[in-house]
Amino acid sequence: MSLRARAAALLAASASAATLCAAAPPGPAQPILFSHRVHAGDQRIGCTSCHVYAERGPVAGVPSMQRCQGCHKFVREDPDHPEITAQLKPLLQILKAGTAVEWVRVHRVPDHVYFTHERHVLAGVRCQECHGEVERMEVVRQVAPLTMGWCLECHHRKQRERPVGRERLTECVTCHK
Amino acid sequence: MTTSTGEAFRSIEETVRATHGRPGPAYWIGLAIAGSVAAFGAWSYSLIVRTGLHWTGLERPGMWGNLITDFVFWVGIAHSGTLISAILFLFRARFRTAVYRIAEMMTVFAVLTAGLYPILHLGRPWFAHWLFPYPNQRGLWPNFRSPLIWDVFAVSTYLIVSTVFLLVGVAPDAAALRARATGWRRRLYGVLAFGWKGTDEQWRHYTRAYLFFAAFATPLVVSVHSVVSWDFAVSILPGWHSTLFPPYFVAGAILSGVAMVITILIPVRRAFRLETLIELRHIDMLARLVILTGLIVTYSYATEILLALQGPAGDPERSTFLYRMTGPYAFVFWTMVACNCVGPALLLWNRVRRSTPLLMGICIAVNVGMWLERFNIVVSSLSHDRLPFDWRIYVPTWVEWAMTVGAFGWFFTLFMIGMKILPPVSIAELKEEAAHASHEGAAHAG
Amino acid sequence: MRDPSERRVGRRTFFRITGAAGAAGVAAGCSPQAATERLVPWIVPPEDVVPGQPLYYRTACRECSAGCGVTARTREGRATKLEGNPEDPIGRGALCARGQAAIQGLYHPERFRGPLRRGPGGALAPLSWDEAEDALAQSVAAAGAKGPGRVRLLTRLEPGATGAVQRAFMKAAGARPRDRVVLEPFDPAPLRIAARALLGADGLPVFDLAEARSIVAFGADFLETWRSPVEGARQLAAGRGRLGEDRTRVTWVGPRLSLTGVSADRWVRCRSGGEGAVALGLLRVLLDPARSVAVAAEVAPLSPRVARLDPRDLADRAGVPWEEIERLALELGRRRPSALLGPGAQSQGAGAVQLAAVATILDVALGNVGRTVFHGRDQREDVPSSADEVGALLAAAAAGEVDVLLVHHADPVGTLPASFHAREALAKVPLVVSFALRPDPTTALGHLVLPDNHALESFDDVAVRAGVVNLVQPVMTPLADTRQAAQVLAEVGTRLPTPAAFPSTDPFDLLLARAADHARAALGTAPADLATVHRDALQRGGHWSAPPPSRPPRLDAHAAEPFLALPAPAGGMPSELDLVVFPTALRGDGRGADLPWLREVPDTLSSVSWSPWLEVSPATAKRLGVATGELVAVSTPAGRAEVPAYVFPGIRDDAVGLPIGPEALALLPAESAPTFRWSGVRATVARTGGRTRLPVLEGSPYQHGRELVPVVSAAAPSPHRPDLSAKMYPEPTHPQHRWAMAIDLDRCTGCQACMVACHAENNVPVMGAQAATEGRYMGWIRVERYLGEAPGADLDVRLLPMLCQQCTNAPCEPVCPVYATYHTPEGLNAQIYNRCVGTRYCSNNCPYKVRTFNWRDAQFERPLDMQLNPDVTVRSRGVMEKCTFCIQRIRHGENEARDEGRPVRDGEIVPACAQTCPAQAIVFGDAKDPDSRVSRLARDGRAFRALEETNAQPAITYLAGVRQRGET
Amino acid sequence: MPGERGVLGTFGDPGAAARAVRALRAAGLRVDAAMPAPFPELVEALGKHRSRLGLVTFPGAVTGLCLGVLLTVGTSLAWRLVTGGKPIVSVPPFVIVIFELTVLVGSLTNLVAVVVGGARGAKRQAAVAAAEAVGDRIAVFAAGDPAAAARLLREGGAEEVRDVP
Repeated sequence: MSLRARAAALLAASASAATLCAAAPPGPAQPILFSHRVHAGDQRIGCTSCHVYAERGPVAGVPSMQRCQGCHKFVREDPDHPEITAQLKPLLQILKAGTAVEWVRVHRVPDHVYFTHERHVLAGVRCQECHGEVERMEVVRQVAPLTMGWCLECHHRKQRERPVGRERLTECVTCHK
Repeated sequence: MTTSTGEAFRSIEETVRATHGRPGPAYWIGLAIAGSVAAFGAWSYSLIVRTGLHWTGLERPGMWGNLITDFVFWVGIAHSGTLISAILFLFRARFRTAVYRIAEMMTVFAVLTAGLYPILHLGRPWFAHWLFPYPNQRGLWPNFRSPLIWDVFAVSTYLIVSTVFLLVGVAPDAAALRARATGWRRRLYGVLAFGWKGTDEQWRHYTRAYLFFAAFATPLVVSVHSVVSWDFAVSILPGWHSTLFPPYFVAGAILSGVAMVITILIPVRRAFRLETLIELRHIDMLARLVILTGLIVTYSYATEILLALQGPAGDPERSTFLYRMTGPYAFVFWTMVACNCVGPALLLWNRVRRSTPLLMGICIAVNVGMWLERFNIVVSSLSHDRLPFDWRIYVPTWVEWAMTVGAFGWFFTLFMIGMKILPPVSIAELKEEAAHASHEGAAHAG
Repeated sequence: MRDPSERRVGRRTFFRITGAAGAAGVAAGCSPQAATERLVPWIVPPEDVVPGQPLYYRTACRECSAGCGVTARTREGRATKLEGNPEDPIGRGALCARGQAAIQGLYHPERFRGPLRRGPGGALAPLSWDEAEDALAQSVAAAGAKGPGRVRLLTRLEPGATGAVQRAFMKAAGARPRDRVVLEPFDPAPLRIAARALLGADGLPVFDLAEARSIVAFGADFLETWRSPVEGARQLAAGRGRLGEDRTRVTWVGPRLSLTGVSADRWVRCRSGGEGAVALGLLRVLLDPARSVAVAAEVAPLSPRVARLDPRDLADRAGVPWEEIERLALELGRRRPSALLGPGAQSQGAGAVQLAAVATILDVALGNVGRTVFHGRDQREDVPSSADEVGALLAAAAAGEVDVLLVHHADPVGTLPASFHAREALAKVPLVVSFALRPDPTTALGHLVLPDNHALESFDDVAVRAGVVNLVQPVMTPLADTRQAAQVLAEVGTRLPTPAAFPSTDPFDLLLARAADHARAALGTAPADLATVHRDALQRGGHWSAPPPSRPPRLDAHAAEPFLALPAPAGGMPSELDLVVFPTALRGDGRGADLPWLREVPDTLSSVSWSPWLEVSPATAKRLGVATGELVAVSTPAGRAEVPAYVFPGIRDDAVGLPIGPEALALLPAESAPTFRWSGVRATVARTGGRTRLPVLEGSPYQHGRELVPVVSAAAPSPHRPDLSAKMYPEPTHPQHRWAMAIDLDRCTGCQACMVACHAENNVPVMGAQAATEGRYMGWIRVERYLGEAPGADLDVRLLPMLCQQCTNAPCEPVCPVYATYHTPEGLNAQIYNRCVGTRYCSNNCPYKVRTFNWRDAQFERPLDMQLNPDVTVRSRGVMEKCTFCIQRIRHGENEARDEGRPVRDGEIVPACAQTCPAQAIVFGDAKDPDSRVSRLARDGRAFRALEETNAQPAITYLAGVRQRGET
Repeated sequence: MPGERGVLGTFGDPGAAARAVRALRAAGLRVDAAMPAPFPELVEALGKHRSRLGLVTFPGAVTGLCLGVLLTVGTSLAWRLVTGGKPIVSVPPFVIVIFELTVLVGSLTNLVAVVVGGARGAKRQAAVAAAEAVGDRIAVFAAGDPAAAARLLREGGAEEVRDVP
């Protein structure tokens, strides 16, 4: 058996260790009820139409209150479903007050990791590959461990698929500057 | 006659058991001193942990100083133990029997001391485990090309193997002591005896296994200090980059180790009433080892310097050695020469060798000299490297001195405790010798 | 860069929100500060900002009067880095060390947070801007009523909108024009006087050194502080680029070898104050009929007068052998055009005006005027006042004739010789108003502190010279409740009894109002659409046009006569030494010398940081019995100071050198001369017996026969290089790029701009004076300076900028046990801080010793931490760090190229050091591309590599300096 | 063999014990002994074959060697990081690590082997093991014809002879 294969075996071992290290916790409670299932799932609103910077910069960006306002100027109530109208109230109050919703952070990489959405989105990585089936989640939770081994597993694979021109994928300085 | 053999056995056991008797005030005072010195060292290290290595006198270009010197020194000390016990065992050197147990104890405790220092000198010691290979979520392993990783493997292997070697040797003795021990000692010896009954089959496996251990340990001893020497030799720093280092370091290690054994044996045999078992002729044989290794070390010094001085005027290598001999560290260099070259040579005179105080003095001097040798190698080369603009003199701070002294405190604490638990000589082998002796007596009588 | 008029509103509102959002760490992820766990969205997103993407604004540097253009990089609304404006005709994209450090003035922890008034208790207490402006208006009105001269203004040179506002305000306050005094202590006033007297020309001459084949600098450090150093360095580099006979030859004339002198081909070691005699000697030789050197006809009438000068006397006054002067003169006669520069601070003594005059005559005689020296091109907006005028102001203040003194970015107490007694004078003024950004000795005496906006928060314009107006615009909203001084004056001015007529009190409109003139000057005609023109100008950075043709002025021979007298012999006791006070590239004239980077970065020549030092020649040191670091007492009639000695062979035995600073100011006299006197002072020097740990970076300043920094000459055109053909392993391959650098030592002037730029770009911490004495300087690039082969050998200064060499066979890599450093496929020697455990073996094994270790946690005192570059990790204690070739910039360039689907262009990616190098000595590029500049330079005959014999295969190629000693 | 009937004699002197052992074996009795130290003459008299510990220890060492190769070469290839222009699989440095691992694993198997072997020995020679001859006495156990054994032991100079169990 080739050294390469043995190496792959070792890698698999460490990768499995990685998955063990990271059990996905349930999503944190957010200040107001916001359902990705409704927005991204039922309404089929594209991710980048709210997370506008995902294709342009390192951070995907939290939608501005102006953007919420954009739709909820009209979507204010649901006569048939009073409970939905009730759910909308807190948001409408905040929008009226002109303040901002203080969302609780879900995904986080350490400060010594330089992660940029831009490169991943432009490379054609689907949001779900890292964030999970967000459009099915009422409350967003972290599904991927976001550990180095987890990142590398994909980077190594992509590099093995087409090594030429992808040297940077497994360079330390790509993520640690 | 038969009884005489039995008595001989009994007297041996008695002498050994006596060393484990209730400790006197002297012992407690000694232990207290050693312990507090170690504690002070630990406290001064806590300063570094709290706010960083700025407590040291280190600065570019000299990134290593006292702490690495301590590491190399204690690894060196650790050498004699396994040397005396394994190599001399393979060479069937009789005088080994009386002294090797203490030497082995010294080895284990010295490695325990040495192993600390590379970790203590790290910028981020809390990540020291990254130097060990274990499957991790990062998918990143150590760099096996680094001499420091070789150190990790060499030193930890050495620690494990010499500990095993020590305990295996202790097993039959533990069984013997257990017979008349009580309380915790009985339980402890029960464990250390590994269910030893002394049946012939056990002995057959045991003797065989002991041979293998010796066979493993011997190349290991040589490899460990060679590896330590490679920490320096594989670098490209003038004064470090030298093919001579491995043999030179091994010889130096044995020199310092044996000197340390003597330094310890002389007071110990007196304090623990072991004169009957550890005789002066044993120590004399060790002193001869000091002469031998001292000569090798002297030869190495000479070769190194003479080769370096062959270089052209602007040669950094040459410059470094001139700096060692004439620069601000000259006193270190010349003290080292006095202690490691002249000292052992004096032992060529029987009168010097036989006089306990002189021998003791020279051995202590050799230990000082060997510490200075490592300091000289580590520091003077660094502070005088290739770009003169960066030259800088390193002076250890009190924190570093405290940690250096603390190492001795730590070592002697362990050693004094060990002396009260483990048999300081190999009972079984002494019995064998005793039987042998009485036989010869019988043969003459008959 | 976007439309400024709309951005004004846009940006202000937007920053108010970002303030919250930024703090909440929306843009974290790579931010060095720990982000909170809450994400606060923008209410209204700024349309021109993408978090994590830089946004650039053009503005101008106000650290000195050169007025270089600046491109400011901002992230999430805070400026993080200043770089030169490549379109700006002055700096051409380069900035000096002080320009790079300007951003620390913006984030200086001690900056005033708002207006302050000194209460009865003597403590400064905050008050509102309205109160402050009312208070000021009332007292100015009251004082103005008493008649002229009761209200005075002491300002730095303000050749722009601010200056105009000041003048209008003073007029409204009933003050005379001369009540506005411009304090520029290091302005080469003698040159103005000479130009006016001899040529009838106003202002300072403007030089084009690139054209000159010879340059003689009489104590004028044109590569450090004199006039426009960035421009000077670039022009010299251009002139040096010409090979053979046309290559510019530089001669430094002075008692002390300055950094500029280091770049010179020849040093005429004249005694302090002897520069004038040297200049006269040159004239004497050139006008000597026997020599038959062709000189301009207009100087012919002077020859009989000059012929009367006795060479022996001249040589005696100069303190150099006559032959040396002769040789230099003949060279000047042969190598034309040339440029004679001076005086500079180091030669600005009693004879400074004569020196300036003779230099001017020489320029005329050699036909330099109109070719390398241009008169009438200086800016006409504002003129520095003479020392007399400053003295007069202080005298009036001391006499109690001044009721209100407005101090605008001038620090008379801190930057004038103590013997001017500015402190006492200001103490007599009932109301001292200071517009300073942060406390200085003058604000300590201020009654009303109205903190100005930093230049990076202001709208203004700087007329640099005819045809060059650089525009200053805010790159971020003010950090604190500060207000631009021009606005304050305008607002106060409109509240005066006879209100000043201002188009508006908003700085932007004030600027817009001037835009018409600028545009007309630039375009020649009145612009049709002013708003557009002005916006374009703001985006570009200024209004630039070719200088108006000015016919060369004629020399007035009669006026020249009085300047041709033999200088007086040196006075004073023989036991006394000449005190040479000199500015440095880092300290400048002392203003802004308190910025952390400028104090942390070691001086190139002495390698001293954080401390003043007294340059003492080895012989003098021996005579006084002092060594480097020992305290020496220097006393002059004016005062006494204790300074640590620094033994330096680059100074005459009869002189000592002292960098400008409080110690120097304490020693300087204030004689009533038209110009400030910085040199020509005699001092007695004695050892005190005390000693300090002087923070010196250098170990040994000698090469010890190691040929570390070779030089080439016509005789030996290439340095010796070892044969490295033998290979043990196949070289690592670099599939795409192999980033490399070339450093031309013939261009490098040791100005230290690269060092400061690196601090700014890479979050290199400032560790402070204590760490400096321990040799724990954290800089990623340093300039190693060697004085010669060995102690006692002849002085031969060579500079070697030393940074990580990014070796192919990097010795640091294999010794790291945890892969914290390794070789990337692009040829970089990567350092992964978060992997480093701190064994420090890499540094031990690095032959170049370019790795620095974090001995303790670095402190970035608020708000200095706002300057940190979010793309670069802030390193914690216990880890090793080093130059990365600005990996973040490389990646940025690579990604941009990839997004545009094209290969990376040569010169597109530029590390901070190369970007700011005024002499463009540093070239960065891809060694895999045989046509890239860096590859071509690597093939140059002067190419060599540092410590090449170690076979580390560095990525940095040095080009040996060219020596023309002896050749003429 | 546990529960085996036989006679146990104790000696103070190895030489005497050795002679007795020879006599017993000459009489065709199976003999075990226990002693405080491996007296050569006695071991020789027992004339039992040499321990085959090596059969365990050697494979152990080889395992260590393979482990070393796998660890060094495998991990280097798993993520190819170039350091100092050296090849990914740089043999000389790896040899050092491999050697250390060989010694380590070898010694540990050796330890296990001797402990296990010893325990099994004590079990198989339960009769003589019971005598705890670890101090100053040598125990000799002879299985089979008790009467003859006891006689031979007494003649051999046994200080004490008793039947077991």
